Amino acid sequence: MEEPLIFEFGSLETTGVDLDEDESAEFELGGFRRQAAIGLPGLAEPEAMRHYVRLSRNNYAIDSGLYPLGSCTMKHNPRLNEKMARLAGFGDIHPLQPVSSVPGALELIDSLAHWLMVSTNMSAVAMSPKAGAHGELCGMMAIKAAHTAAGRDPKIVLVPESAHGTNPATAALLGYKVVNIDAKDDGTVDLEALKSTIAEHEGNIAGIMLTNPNTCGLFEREVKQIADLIHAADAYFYCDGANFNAIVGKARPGDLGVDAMHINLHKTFSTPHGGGGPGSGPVVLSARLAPYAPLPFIRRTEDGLELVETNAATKDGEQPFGRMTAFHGQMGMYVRALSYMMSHGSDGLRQASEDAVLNANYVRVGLQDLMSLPFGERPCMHEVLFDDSFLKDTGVTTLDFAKAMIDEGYHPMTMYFPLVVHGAMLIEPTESESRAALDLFIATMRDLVMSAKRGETDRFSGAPYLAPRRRLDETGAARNPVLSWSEPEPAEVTPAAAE
Amino acid sequence: MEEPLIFEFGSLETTGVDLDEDESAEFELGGFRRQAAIGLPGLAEPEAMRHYVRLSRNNYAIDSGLYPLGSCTMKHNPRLNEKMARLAGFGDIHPLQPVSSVPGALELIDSLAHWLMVSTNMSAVAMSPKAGAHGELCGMMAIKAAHTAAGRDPKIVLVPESAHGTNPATAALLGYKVVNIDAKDDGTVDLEALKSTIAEHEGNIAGIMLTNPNTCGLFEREVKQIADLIHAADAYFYCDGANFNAIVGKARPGDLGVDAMHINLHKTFSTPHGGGGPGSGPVVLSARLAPYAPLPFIRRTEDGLELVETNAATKDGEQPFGRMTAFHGQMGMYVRALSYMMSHGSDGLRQASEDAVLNANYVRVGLQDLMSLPFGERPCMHEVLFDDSFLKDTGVTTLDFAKAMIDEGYHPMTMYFPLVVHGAMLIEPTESESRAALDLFIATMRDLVMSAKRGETDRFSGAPYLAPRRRLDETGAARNPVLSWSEPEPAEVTPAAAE
Amino acid sequence: MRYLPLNETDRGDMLARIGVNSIDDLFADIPENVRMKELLDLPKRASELEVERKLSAMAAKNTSAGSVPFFVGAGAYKHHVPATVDHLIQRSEFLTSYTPYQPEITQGTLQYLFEFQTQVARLTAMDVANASMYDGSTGTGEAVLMAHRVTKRNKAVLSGGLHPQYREVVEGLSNMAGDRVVSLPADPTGTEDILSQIDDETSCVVVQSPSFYGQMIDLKPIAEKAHQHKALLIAVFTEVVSLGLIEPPGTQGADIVVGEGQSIGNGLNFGGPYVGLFATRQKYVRQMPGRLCGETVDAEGKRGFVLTLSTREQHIRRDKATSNICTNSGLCCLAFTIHMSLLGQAGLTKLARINHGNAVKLKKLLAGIPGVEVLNSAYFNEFTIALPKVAEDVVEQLAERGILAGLPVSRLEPGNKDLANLLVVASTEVNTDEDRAAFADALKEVLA
Amino acid sequence: MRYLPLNETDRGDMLARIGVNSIDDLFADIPENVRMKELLDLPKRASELEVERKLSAMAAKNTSAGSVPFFVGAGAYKHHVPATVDHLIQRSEFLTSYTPYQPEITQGTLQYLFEFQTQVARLTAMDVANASMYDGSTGTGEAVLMAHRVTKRNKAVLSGGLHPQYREVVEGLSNMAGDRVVSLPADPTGTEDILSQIDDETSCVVVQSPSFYGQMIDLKPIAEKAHQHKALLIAVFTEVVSLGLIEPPGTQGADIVVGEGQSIGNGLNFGGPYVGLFATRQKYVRQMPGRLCGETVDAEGKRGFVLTLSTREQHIRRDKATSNICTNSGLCCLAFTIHMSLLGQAGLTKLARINHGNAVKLKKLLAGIPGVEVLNSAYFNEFTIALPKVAEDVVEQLAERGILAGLPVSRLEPGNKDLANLLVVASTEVNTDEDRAAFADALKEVLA
Repeated sequence: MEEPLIFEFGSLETTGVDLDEDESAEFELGGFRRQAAIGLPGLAEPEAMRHYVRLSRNNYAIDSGLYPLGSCTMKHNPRLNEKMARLAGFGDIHPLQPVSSVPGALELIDSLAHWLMVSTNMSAVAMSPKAGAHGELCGMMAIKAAHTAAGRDPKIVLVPESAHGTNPATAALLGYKVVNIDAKDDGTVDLEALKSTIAEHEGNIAGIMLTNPNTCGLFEREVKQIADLIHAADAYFYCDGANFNAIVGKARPGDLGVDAMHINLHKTFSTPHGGGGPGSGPVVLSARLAPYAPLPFIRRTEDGLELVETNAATKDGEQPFGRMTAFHGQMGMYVRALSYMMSHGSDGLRQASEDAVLNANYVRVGLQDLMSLPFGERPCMHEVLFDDSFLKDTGVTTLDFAKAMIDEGYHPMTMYFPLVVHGAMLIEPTESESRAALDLFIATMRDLVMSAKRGETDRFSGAPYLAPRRRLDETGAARNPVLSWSEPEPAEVTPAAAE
Repeated sequence: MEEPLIFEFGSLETTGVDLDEDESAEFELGGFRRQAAIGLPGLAEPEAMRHYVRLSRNNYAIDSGLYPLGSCTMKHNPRLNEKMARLAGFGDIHPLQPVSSVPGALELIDSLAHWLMVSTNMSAVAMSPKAGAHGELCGMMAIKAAHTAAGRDPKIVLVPESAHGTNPATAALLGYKVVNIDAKDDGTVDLEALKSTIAEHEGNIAGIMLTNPNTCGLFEREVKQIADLIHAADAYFYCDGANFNAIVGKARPGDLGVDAMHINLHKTFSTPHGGGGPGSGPVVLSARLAPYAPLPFIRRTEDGLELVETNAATKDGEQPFGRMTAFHGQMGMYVRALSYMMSHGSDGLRQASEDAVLNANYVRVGLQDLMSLPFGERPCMHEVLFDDSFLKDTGVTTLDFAKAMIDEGYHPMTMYFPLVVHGAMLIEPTESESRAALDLFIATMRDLVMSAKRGETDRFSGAPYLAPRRRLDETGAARNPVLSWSEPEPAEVTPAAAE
Repeated sequence: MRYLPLNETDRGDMLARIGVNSIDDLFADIPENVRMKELLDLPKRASELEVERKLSAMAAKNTSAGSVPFFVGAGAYKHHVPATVDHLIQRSEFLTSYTPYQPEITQGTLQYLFEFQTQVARLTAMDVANASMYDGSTGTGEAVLMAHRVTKRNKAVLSGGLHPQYREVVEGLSNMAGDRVVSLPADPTGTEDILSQIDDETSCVVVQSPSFYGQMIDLKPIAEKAHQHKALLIAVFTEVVSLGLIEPPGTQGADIVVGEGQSIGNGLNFGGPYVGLFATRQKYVRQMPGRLCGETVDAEGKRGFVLTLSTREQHIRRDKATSNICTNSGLCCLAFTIHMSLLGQAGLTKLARINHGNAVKLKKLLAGIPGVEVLNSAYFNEFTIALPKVAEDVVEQLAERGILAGLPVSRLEPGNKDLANLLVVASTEVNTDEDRAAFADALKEVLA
Repeated sequence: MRYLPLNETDRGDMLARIGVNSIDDLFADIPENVRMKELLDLPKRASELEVERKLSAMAAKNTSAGSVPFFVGAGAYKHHVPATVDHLIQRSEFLTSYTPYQPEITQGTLQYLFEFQTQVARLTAMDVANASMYDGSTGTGEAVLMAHRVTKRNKAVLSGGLHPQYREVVEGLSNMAGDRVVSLPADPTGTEDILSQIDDETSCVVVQSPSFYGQMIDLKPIAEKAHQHKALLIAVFTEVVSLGLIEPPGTQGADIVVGEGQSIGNGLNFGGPYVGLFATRQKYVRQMPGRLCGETVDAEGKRGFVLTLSTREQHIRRDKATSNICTNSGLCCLAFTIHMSLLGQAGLTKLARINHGNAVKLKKLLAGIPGVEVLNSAYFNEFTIALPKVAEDVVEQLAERGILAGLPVSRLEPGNKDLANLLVVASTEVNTDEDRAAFADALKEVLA
């Protein structure tokens, strides 16, 4: 059965919410009362329940299967965290109710900040960014503020080609020019190229934005040298923390020369992705950048925790560059992340990173003889990158291959990213998968590869066959965008039918 | 992907529950410590989550589609009720903690009892029965106790053939002989036949068990006369309340001469069926039976509510026949039912019954020209009964027809019940369905009937084709029952393979 | 009304389509003199906000177990249930599904029932388990009726260590059905002479271990004596967690094992809904009450599950059925199965050890209070203490101090002076050292 | 550890299969001198019971909005959300799914996003809406950047009625990006002269209505003046429920409408996660930030939905993208969409009337207290009162009396004497007559 849109079966008269209205109430709207109807249908509660339950059944989810999206970190979302976030003392408090009435909220934020700072060995953390990209923006704003405070105005940010799109987008948003830095054949930054780029733009480099482990699933071995070169150029090292989950408890960004790094709580610390958010992207900062952390922040004093919300409340050495968002950031996500971190503890967090890396390498060795590793058979971190050379002459593209996975019951891996290899396929199993689940996944992937090599192109080019939808016309969607529902035109009546 | 059993992929070493153990604890088990392993595998939390989510997706549910099971009343289950039942003050209180610490619990039970008594116009209610059949047992035990108290020992209970199987089973459990009473051609009790049966067994009749509205979906028009005849024979009128949902706010059993009636809170008052329970079956009692209500009960006094748990605490006129269960009955279901009743209110409850009857009749008129009504085109109550004469000579059975509904996205109706018509199909849409949903259902049913009449037998005999499973071998299952999992025998090794 | 999709236009159109003038025409079979013209004398519809307010206010009057040091057991136990369990049982497909009579579209329910049956059989060390009873007490009643069917006798002997309310359930049913029951006097210490009660008319002996009072009972000699007389041993438990640590009834010779499963996966809920566990030997399977799920294959040869042996059941067999049970505890089974799958034997064993260890600690603490005597030598997670005062009064005074300290035996066994000072005290994994200390301190104070 | 399925045997076998000796061999790329040999200086793993205890204790230190008479608004509002909403957003298939980049297996997410976009467009009376921003404040920042792109100018004029923290977000971004911002002084009564600030360099005027102070603002003349100068009007709201009752920005001439959607479907959560609503005219759609879901067909011609116009987005366009936004507020959109689907226009209109009616009642009550002056003539569900004392002190004293009474303007605008005595007070459907009376009585007491 196809599920219609609410506009196609809801009724303008119906409501699924009973409300007690005092009909004698008066109006003081000053002539601004809405005149026209809104055009929003209502559903009775049973209708709404069925509609959204049915819709949900067209979705793939971690809870229903392995979700090997590289760089996205689709791991188990413990329901304890959901329960904790719904405690009235967290879920039902207002961001602007008297600070004296929310000491537990400050304590929670401060506790999470402590866990984040200790696990990264950094000096401060800006909690408020609402997602990873927002964290990048925050970190780069702190860097810009530091330069400004030093009377400098450099114009260039270095970004490797393998970076997430958010990196150049963020730099551009702040008016920076993005200059590419090259990679070596092994997929990591070319130190010599970096040196010459820095030399070329001497005095004009604001910083570097580097993902580590990088998006090829490799740890940048020369990260410390990179940091030293950047620092020597009076620039800052922004680390994209999207892949921090590979190294928690194994290495601390603060020991690697990082000046700012956002942490995707919805990746590393498992707050649910929710079909595209909400996320949360606190930014840890080095001692050099700490003074510029944005409002609001919590100050630890001898008398306890103080919430600093305005410039008027800052003290010496606190020079917030501004504010990223109204209120205090993603409290609901903080609770979930802290619950996750407390549950794991220092030993569990380290074990989780180890298991994530172990699982990725297990997938790598299970597939490397049939698929192609662009950078050779070296160990990877939490994700393994293949390119499409193994599909050469098969007539099957990366996209086809990915869509065929759907028919086998799997969500595809990340495709065509990073851009540095041809037809990239980036697989991140995460630590949440059992060995049996990985064995089944590897066997299925091997079967698909063999099938492609045998020339069974139909299995791929038409895939998926078994999903709620076959392949969708994305070009048509973009050419003539239909972005909201409108009443269909009455069907044309042919003269014969009208008679 | 097929989902294995936990025994096939879980591990004896794994646990998905972390526990803090004080290893220094001592043992005082007196030599009763378990020696052998239990043989229960554990799952890590992500494994358990995925396993049970996947299993759930093989189920049909009200939340995913129309569920027209006659006599079962599959209606919308409001989630408000789930939320209320989980309030710590209801969900996390112990049945034997001091009564002084649970005044709200007594208040809740008493409030629900009040709603039940007022809506039935009965004198008392035994709250503790755990489900409908348990309520029947309770009601019949009260009747037996009343007879015993009167020094009588009648041996016969009258039951119409259209009754639920629980009725004769309950009577038999208490040592009664079940005597059938005949129905008229219109599907209701034959008053003349009843008179002669009573006369035949004069002085030996304990009571009658009658469902009203009956299982043919018809209201017993002569219910009052039946009650009078039964009472005149020194017997009691037990009403099976499974279909009370048709008449809430429209008629009160107390006005119809009923002496005892269980109320399925999981039918009429919408506590979730949960794949087969838990239910709850409070029994309302007439003034004549009220003294025999079992322990425990709540007594209203001037000082408030008193919980009576033992015979020692009874007062004059209270002669409980015993106890149906440990503790106080299905508190969790009481909360849900009361939440449902308060939400509807007196007006909403009446409207719900009206809508249930309206929806059933709408289905009736939508199908009666193509399907066959055994008792003519008279209005039905909340459910409409068809027989299989419309399938005559099509080669399609009631079972085939029902299974073909599955392929159309519907749960089948109740089949082969009641026993009084051939190839019965009992359809109960409930008030939760919108008109659009009924129209679609009717259109689908009409299409199926036409298909059967056109002789498209494959569509039926092989159905379902699109369900998680094709038809299952029930005969084989019963002949050689496999009721628990055991380690498969090691596959036999052929000599060739062994080499 | 938010739950009713029909609006007035729909209703009017539908009545017209049906061909009647008003809704009351559809209710014409209800005699006019009893057909209600007015609304019931009850409040009118209420918003969700309003209902939530009223019920929350009622709930707030109760002291929840999690909010205080809590030591009440006696048939229901405060355990910690993982959040995953409640999340999963609320899946629409589980919560709002019916009894799995259409197996093709209810394999979800059927497969977990098969897992449940296997778990229960292994825990009890029996051959087969059914798909649940309402709870432990009604399950015990059904077990006695089953024993009567198997032995074709009708005399049951009940141990004095059986939960008094379980005893009342069995007695009530037996009285009504004309069967005989011999109930032994209360036996806090497990020293009754039950063997002498077993004779050739006995259909079954019903023994609880750990007993209502917490005492571990040796079932083997009782099984032996029962079997000599061709009677059955029905072994009862109220705390299923105990099976993680103690010798299961199955290896001690029990013929039917029945008990309460609430501790695993299910909350206290003031006594219900709970889940009755019921297991027996293979040879008695056709005399079992309740639903059974069995393995089979579908038309394509794929493994699947169905309800089976339903010729025992009321909807087929009517007055010849083994029981009148229909709806059972489906969703509570699911909660049990999920929680048990999470625990596994590794987790269950550890949980049981913690429960026992906490009880031992508590016992030592309480035994050190002047005037307090612990009656049990071998126990699992609860035991009985004799106080120098009436237990019911002590419990009230402790409740005033914010401690829910256990069950005074007299609440269930009133009028017996020997029992008036006895308190049954339970301890589970939720109790902390602070909880125990608070209990002991307060008890000292009250007894001083 | 309960979340990790691998056991030690698995780990050993897998390392062997990989061909390394130890797990650290896989981390060999991390330079030895920074590779951690020891555990982080943080507590070790904790059981679910333990985590629950600790976090519950923290939560219990906060005063929840639902536990007291509650009148705080100013950008976040305490509304009643039906239980169905929270149930549905917790469906595994919604909660644990990724951004719908693979449309064949994420039609669930995509269809609700399409419903959401349509709802937002209709509420605001605009042509198109995106699939959400983080919240109203960051959405406002994005709206200003978008206006700069559309007009190819870089000067924004901000009304003094804009939420001060929204203003700070815009200012911060503009400062950093080298754009210009003219922020007008605080304007509690809606009487500022914003028209004179609009010139040919202006890219946009940003006006909030109802304003931060609760005042309804007439957008039409502002739109007119802006359009004369080829500038855009960005209309902001923080209380989406107001759109059920007041004239939408779209019919008043707004070019971009941006606001906070928290009130519908989402809890207070101490400020996040929330959901930013963002709508504009068709002609500007390719300059919009954020995700867009569009209708299309699949290979069999069936209707389906996809993310579209992604050439605006960072993952395709990189440094040329319209925004760096990636993850947005998916699940909060879902909560919004479900709650709004339940309400429908009939329910939303009624909800809005109740909110307004409650505010009117509260205003009358407070206006009757000596020394209290209400500053707003036309308002929706909040307004500003001038007190005879410093508002921050009064709020603290009311909090001690168990009433959370509103926001002292000085908390967000410190150091401005004119604002020190102002209190922004909100009233929604959750407030009862008793709540209002308690507030008024306590305020009288404090002011006496």
